[in-house]
Amino acid sequence: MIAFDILLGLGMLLAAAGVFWSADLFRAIVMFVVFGVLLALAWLRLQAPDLALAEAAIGAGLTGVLLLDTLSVLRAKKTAAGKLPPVDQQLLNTFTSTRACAAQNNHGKGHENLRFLAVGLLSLGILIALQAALFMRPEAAVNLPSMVAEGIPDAGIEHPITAVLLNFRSYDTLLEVAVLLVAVIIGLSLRIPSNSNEQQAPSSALIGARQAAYAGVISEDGGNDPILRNFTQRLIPLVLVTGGYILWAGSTMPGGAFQAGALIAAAGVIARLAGYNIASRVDQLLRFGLVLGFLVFLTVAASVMFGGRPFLNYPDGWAGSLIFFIEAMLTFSIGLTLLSLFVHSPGDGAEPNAKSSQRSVKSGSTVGSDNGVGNRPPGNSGKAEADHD
Amino acid sequence: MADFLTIAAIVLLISLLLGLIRVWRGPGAADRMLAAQLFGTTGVGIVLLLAVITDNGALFDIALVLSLLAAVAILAFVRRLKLQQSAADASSLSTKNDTAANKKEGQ
Amino acid sequence: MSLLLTIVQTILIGTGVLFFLVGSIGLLRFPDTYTRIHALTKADNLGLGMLVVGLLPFANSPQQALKILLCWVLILAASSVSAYLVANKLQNEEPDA
Amino acid sequence: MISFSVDFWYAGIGAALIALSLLAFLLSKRLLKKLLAFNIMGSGVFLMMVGMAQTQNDGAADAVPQALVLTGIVVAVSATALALVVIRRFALASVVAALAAENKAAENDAAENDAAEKNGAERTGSDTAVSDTTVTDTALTDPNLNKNGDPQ
Repeated sequence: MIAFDILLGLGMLLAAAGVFWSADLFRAIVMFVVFGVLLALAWLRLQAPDLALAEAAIGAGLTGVLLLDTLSVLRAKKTAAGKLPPVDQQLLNTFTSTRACAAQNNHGKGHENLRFLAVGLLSLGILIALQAALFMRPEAAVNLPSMVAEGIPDAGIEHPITAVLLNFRSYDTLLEVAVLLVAVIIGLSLRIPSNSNEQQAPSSALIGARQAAYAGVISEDGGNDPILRNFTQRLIPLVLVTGGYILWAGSTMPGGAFQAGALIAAAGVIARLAGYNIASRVDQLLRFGLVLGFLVFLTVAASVMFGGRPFLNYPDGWAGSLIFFIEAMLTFSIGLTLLSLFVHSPGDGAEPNAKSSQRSVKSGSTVGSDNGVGNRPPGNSGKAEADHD
Repeated sequence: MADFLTIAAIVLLISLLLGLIRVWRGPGAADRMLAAQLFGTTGVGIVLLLAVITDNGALFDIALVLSLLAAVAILAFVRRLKLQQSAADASSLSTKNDTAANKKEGQ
Repeated sequence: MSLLLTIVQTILIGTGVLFFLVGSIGLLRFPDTYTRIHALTKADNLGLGMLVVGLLPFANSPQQALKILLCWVLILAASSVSAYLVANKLQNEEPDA
Repeated sequence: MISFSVDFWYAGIGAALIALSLLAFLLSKRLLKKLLAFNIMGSGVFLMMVGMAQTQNDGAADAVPQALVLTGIVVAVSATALALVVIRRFALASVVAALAAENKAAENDAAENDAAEKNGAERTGSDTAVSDTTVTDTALTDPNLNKNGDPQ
């Protein structure tokens, strides 16, 4: 197995180097996805199946899609704005193309070399320091695994990692959910308002790009391609069911709210990519769903104080069911959070006010099977047609 | 048997690292995506082998998740091509639409 | 009996791994994308398929066996769909090819 | 001197990843690349955390760092998604502003073309037909931003 570890470690370094040395951003992103798969394997070798599960769902699946999607939107914009003045061309190139770097490097070659040297020395120093820290590590002050093992009988949950996350260190998890909430609020506030299509685009080239994005997503992919449609129709329920299973399994074996949430988000992303309009008709449901996990967690954490217990200290005998309840709500919220950060990305072109929920995924897929074109939100379709004319 | 399975896992890892070369070389985006697809499949194979070697049933779940999401990247990639193609079409059409857009702006 | 099973398993897993290796080499050596798709699908279908069949007797319970089989079915579907999608896009891009 | 330990090996790989991605993060000029480097740096930190903790416990799986890293992975992915949202918004804003400047320039004399490119922000800001959103967007694409905001 040593050979396996050595190969895997070197492979990870190679993949990371591939990400950094790629002039082509697409190649860098594919390398990054590959790195995610290798990292999941490394977690397995480190006896951390939970992390492997999370990395498989998030690193290899979700992040790769997010990056590819962003790249496609950026490049589509660049194509649409092909006749820009040079200054702005260069700005756009900053995001996508390789030539901009070369152009920027040209003025100040010596300066650039100096920078490279300084940064290289810094990295080398950090590498040496980290490796030295590894070799001269101090003895562990406390034996955490045995402490966890002692606490497990009272934790109300068998799986040590879930017990740590939602019982022993539930403070961290509560704050993490708050961080997610903040992230999604910022993300939502950065999206383009749906009614600003015309005002925002002073030239038709941008409208063209948005229109192209709209057509590419909604009508062509999901509507016209029967194989893609059939495949995703069968895949999405499976992903959702697996998400539920992973959530349920989290109490006794690897799994839990985060991995399950990532899977639910992935189901939404698949639906979205296949061209189903997963817009929910209820805007409030999304808002509610986003805060649901945090609210439930906070309510449970605070309400135990009425019984005279400290914050987040579950009553005896209730811990198991409370933890599962919190986890279920968290799954829903985390899934929605990740999904809405994906769906609401500005410049996505297609229905900027798309809302999503599990229910609407299902309704979207049934509508989508009838005809892919006809499932636009009523408020938005008129506008899109106006753009077409 | 465990030794044999370990060797099998190592060979799979080697074949996976060979795929890395194809990701690097390309030349087309499609070739890179295909190599990434191979990574997903081989990853599932390795996880299955590791599950049997370490006798840990939970690892089957990980293989399941990996195989569920194997096609997601390809879906994103196909959509990517669509976007770029239609954007190219749109920009070639844009001169035609200029008057309409200007009219809209004036309102 | 168990010896026979072990031999059969060894052959199946060995062949499966071989198919993976061949698929990788094919991905490297074949000249264009279409032929590379061909190499890839062999690894997905036969490689993983034989590996899965070889590993099935190790499953501790019917559920586990079902999970292993499901992995294969999912990969099979994903690989065929993605092979189709990629080839389709290529075809659309360059109608002459 | 030291027998091979899985945890120690991967912790070392994590350290190498941190150094490598720091190099890439500081040197690369493109935002997406920086984001990738940042992600890989995070993965290196996670690997070091878990690997080092488990080396101290003689290779026994340690649930506490694993749970904390699980939290870290989820925060990292949401941060990545948020960063992508910001990058997209920035790119869209730059296109909108560039097109606005270009439209304006086309209407004006050829002599003013140069000024339109340089001072696109103020020019479109005074245009009544353009919404408030565009004004703020345009401010982002001041050519100076390209020099100041990008390579850092």
